[in-house]
Amino acid sequence: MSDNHDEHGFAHVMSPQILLSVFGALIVLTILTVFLAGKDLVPRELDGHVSQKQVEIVVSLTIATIKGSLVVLFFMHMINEKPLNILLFVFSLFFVALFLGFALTDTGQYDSRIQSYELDIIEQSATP
Amino acid sequence: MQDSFFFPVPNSTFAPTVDGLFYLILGISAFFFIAIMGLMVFFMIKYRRIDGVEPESSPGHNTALELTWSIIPVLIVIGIFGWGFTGYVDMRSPPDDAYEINVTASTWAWDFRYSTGAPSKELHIPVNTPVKLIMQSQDVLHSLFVPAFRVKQDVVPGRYSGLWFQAKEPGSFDLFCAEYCGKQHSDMITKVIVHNTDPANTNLNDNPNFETWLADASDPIKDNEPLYESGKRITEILACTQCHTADGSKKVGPSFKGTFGTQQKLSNGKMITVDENYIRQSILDPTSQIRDGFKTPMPSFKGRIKDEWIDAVIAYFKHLKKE
Amino acid sequence: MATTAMPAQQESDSNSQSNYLTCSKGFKSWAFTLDHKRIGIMYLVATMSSMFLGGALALILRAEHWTPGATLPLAKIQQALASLIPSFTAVTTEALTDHDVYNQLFTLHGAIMVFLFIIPSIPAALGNFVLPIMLGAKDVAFPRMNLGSFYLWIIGFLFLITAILTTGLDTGWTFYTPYSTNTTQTSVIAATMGAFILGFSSIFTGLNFIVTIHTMRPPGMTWFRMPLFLWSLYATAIIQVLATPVLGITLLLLAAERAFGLGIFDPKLGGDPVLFQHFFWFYSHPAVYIMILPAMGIISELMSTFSRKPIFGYRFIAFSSMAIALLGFLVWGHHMFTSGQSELVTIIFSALTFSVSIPSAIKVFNWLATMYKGSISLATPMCYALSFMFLFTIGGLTGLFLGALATDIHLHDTYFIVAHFHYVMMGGTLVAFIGGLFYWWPKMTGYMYNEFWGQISALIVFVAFNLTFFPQFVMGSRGMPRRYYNYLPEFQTYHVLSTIGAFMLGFGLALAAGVLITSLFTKRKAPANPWGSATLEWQCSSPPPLANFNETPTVGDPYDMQSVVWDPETESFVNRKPEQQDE
Amino acid sequence: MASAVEPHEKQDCGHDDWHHEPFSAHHFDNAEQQFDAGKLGIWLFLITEVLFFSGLFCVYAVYRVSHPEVFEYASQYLNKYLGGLNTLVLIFSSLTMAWAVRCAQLGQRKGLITMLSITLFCAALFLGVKTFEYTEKAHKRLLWAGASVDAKDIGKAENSQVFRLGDPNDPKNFKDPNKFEERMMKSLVTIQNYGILSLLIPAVLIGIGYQRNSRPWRTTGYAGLISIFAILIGIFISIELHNMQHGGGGHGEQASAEHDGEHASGSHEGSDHDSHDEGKAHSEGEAHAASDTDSADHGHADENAAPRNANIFFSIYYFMTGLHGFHIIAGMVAITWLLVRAVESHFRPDYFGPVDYVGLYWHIVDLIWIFLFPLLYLIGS
Repeated sequence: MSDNHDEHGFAHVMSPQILLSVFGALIVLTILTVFLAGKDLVPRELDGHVSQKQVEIVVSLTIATIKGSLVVLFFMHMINEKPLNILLFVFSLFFVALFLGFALTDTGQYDSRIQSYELDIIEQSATP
Repeated sequence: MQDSFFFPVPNSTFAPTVDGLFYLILGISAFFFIAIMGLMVFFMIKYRRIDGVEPESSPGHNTALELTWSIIPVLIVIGIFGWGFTGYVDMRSPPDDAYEINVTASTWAWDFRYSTGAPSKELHIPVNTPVKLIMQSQDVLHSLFVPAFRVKQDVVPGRYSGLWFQAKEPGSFDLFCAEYCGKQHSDMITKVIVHNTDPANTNLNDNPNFETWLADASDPIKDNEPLYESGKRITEILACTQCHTADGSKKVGPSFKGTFGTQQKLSNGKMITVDENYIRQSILDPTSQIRDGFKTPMPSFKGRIKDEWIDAVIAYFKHLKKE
Repeated sequence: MATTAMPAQQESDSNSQSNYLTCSKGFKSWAFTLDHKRIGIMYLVATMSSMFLGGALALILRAEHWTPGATLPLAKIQQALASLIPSFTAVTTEALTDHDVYNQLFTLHGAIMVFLFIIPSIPAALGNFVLPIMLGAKDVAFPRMNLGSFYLWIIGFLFLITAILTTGLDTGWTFYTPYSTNTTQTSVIAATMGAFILGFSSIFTGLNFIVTIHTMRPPGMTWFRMPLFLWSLYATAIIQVLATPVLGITLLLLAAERAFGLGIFDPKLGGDPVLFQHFFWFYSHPAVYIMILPAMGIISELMSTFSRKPIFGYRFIAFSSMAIALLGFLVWGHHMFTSGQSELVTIIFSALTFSVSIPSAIKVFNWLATMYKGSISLATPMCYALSFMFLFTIGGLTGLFLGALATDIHLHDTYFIVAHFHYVMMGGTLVAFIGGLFYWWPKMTGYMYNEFWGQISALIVFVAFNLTFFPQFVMGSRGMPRRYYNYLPEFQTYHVLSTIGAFMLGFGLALAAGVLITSLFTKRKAPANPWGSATLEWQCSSPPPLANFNETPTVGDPYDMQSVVWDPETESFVNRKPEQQDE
Repeated sequence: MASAVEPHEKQDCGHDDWHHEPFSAHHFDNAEQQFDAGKLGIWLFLITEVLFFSGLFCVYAVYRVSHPEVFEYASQYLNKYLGGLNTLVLIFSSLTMAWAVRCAQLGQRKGLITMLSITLFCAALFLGVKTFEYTEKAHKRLLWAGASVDAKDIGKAENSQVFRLGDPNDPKNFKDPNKFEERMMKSLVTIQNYGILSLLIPAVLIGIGYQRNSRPWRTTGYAGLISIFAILIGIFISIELHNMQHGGGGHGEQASAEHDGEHASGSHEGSDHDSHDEGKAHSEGEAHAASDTDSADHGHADENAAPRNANIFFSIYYFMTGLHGFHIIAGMVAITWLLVRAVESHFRPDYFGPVDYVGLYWHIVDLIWIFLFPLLYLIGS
């Protein structure tokens, strides 16, 4: 990282070692997540409490988040970025969370009404 | 019960809450509005620009004052929210013993169906009884709105929407579609008829009691009368009379009178004879044979009307021809 | 800094006649200009034309409501108009009924006013012209993107016009599914693509403003020396950048839904129409603040300048702009209280909705306090600003009725809503826009308009506006639903009053436009600083030179009215004791 | 959709596309101010991209929560190995893009050109694999909800009427389930043939470049050559991978379904094995009308039948990956533009903004794929 600053002060050069190790980590994580997909990951003591699907979602998305963070931090140079740009990016994720959060809360609440309607439709069509 | 400047006749248990909250907010708003505008006009006059006179200096900010006029509105709106919240929770919590009516909205008509199987184009409900509507839409979004009851709920395709209310007085009130649903959105209006529950009042012409009406609507074909009388009753129950007259005059649709057996031109130019088959098809699939000069399509009654009812209606047509 | 020479410098500038309007000539010099001032003027012409188009549609709508049933032969008028454009008559094969034409009229009135006029009007037209000069910069950060966003506006405009001229649009400006995707026969795809492109135009304007304010401030222009108009434009730009992409994806999904049957919003294919409303309002509620925040910024400038007083509570106003921008994202569900949204979310959104009222109230109180002990001039811009105070206060207070759940259930989708948002959007944004236009007109064109007729236009607009929309509150709460072609006879009195008001309003706005346009022909020269404002744009000549400032401007307190005094010799305000300000 | 490219392009070239001296535009005080402004601008643009895609992630989340059975059922039709391959390709392109930025910062012209070319190659390779995936799904009738496909029929080839690109066979062959592999390959060969033909376009560009002695034309031509070549390689690799998994064809994707007991022989294999009753086959119109009424009761009865509204998954799949693919294409245009400028030696250690900005854009496209991959391919497989 000796060449971190050139004479103009606004270029942050990433060293090849960092780029290659981030790349390596990304490859390993990708292979890991493909390998883990479909495997029964539920620990024995939690058997019956959580479903395999739930564990799978958590594991896959955790790996994806780690991979995403690596890309953002190193490939996108966020580690050397101005605080304002970092703030803006994080801030936008907050709005995404807001959007998803409210939409999910709402659809989760009224989903039972849709399900019951669909069941009725199915019954009606089953008994013509 | 009287209507007021801002409201139509209040006729549900919700109306006092809604109107009360409305007038409370109106009072608060009026107070602030008059205060702000009064000060504004006062400043406009008192501090009007006079040439050569520079303004007096006054502080550029006053944190205590600014905090005060931030916090007082906060407290007020918390109060308003609280009242609105409790009123809303009432509106969305129907009692378990509510009388249930199924509602189907389609472009551009309301269909009400009772547990006895009685269909209706107008909403008939008993007075002083909690009524719960279970609503579904056949096509697009609609919204059932009864101003006198202060209630409104969108009817969303693909699910059930619920709405309940309890009317206080018998009478007839407007029911609107409040969610834009296409061409004739503004014609998707009908009536709520609030019936009394007094068993003594069975006079059909003068708002009969609810049981009488329901019995009538469930089985309009009476054995002891000519079939055309039943047919006439059916046209009233199904609100055909909103668009069709029985005296030969033209409304949205052609009149019942003076058509049966005649030759008529269709909008596609063909000539047909108005016979049993044509009437039947016009009821079940109205858009297939629209008569020339009538643009507005009639909603289909397929699946909503029994065969013997159609027979009765045809008998009514024939009867009108004889008259 | 060479401020001693400033007044003299300006004098010589305005004499030498080299300003941004005269420095180059010809169509190309405008079509390919990168100058933010010229782009602002082009936006101004474009958005004002859209406003008069939308306004004309509104007048037809109001005239139709003169009687309960059919008043005007709308379908015949439509056919007559369509036959004027021969190439398009072939497309409109099916004869439309009066109902159809009415539905198209209110849809197009809404779509044109929202997407083509209100959203770009203040930021893209006035903001583009004023922002860099107020900031003391030579231009916005990305001038090419600025021009690009103008041309995106034009393309979006053409899409919408294509939709109008082919089969029209009758979904309401909200494009609610499943009507827009499955039922209507009109050109939804062209219209949504138009709105999509206009959205990108808006994003780029916002992006440009944020970058400009962050990186182009000259030395001395600290955040808290920025005029409040810039704060409000900054807050607006944040909303534009954060909310508009969601509109973009919503419209893309809608278009795909209609074109291919994606099924996301279609209950027949397993979709959910209420989800569409969430998507739509996630943008369209913050968009309300895209419309009103810049207007509030203009009012802050006008109140201070025409009271010759520093704005009261500068920081409270600046922070309240930011607060409104952020809180605006938390309240979209209040458009959906009766829509089939769940009770829990409805209650949360109602509570959050009230939070937005606080910063708005703070602003009104601060503006009032600014007038206190001022020296209030009733010049035309101030007349509009005072009408804004009146109309916006009504608009804001009636919002309380709609935020409260129990009353909203009754008032939702009635004329009460129509009146409420017209009080905010038109009484607020449009009136402030006209006020701002009268305020910056001398700077833009270099000419003064007729003050008397300007004031008369403000008076007519004010009276006519209340006559138009106040009756709508009453008929709304009495149960008149919106978007109704026919109505029950009991509402006729209110409709007639409203229609009379609307035509007066049309006349008032035409008068205001006439006053401004006449000034271009009477050619009464405007001084550099006719109003005595202390913000930077008044330090350059009227109209400004191409590079905005021939000398680096003095950056001081934007609301220090004592720093400028009336100079009878030049008939302009000039900086007082300039040598002492050079700290 | 065309408008999406344009704004993006404006973002990238709006302020830097100077044909003369690539230093500060007149209204900036210095190069650093210009760089900072561009950097803030591109970050804001990335934010709009994030929010743009957030709408799709929201759609995904909503339907995932309300219809988990649809996602568990339908995601088995996606080939996670092809998806994984594409993920690796994009990650590698991200590495080369980051390296390209490094080269630009250090003023290494040759390194920059090499890295940009590799990035372009990877981008096109990604599109090639996607081409194969789309073709395969279209042949299996794995289409979006409104595509007139009965939910019961997804994954079954016998009714396939789509993607008959260049297939000379008699239409009645479509009724023969055993011809599925063959027909899909024919479509792909057709695409490949057209791909090879389309090499003429860059060849013409290169020709013009040499004739006029214009490096920008030549560079653009070579970039096109790389892209088309990479797309063809992508399709080729996918076919090989597909054949490897299927042991020479004729069998369903056992690899993707083998660890799931319930779906051990998923109904998509039915296309190959099941003696499917021809009488059950729905005509297009009937199928569409029936899809919302009578499919779910079969769902309860038959383990292998699709759950109600299973096509919603493919609606989401096509829209998400399609829009992402569109961003890839936009990125390829931007990289080509960078290549032209890099060949012209526009970039120096004190002027490398455009490379940095396009790089950031490219990484966000990668980032979005990093999330799309597990969401669509892995969860519930």
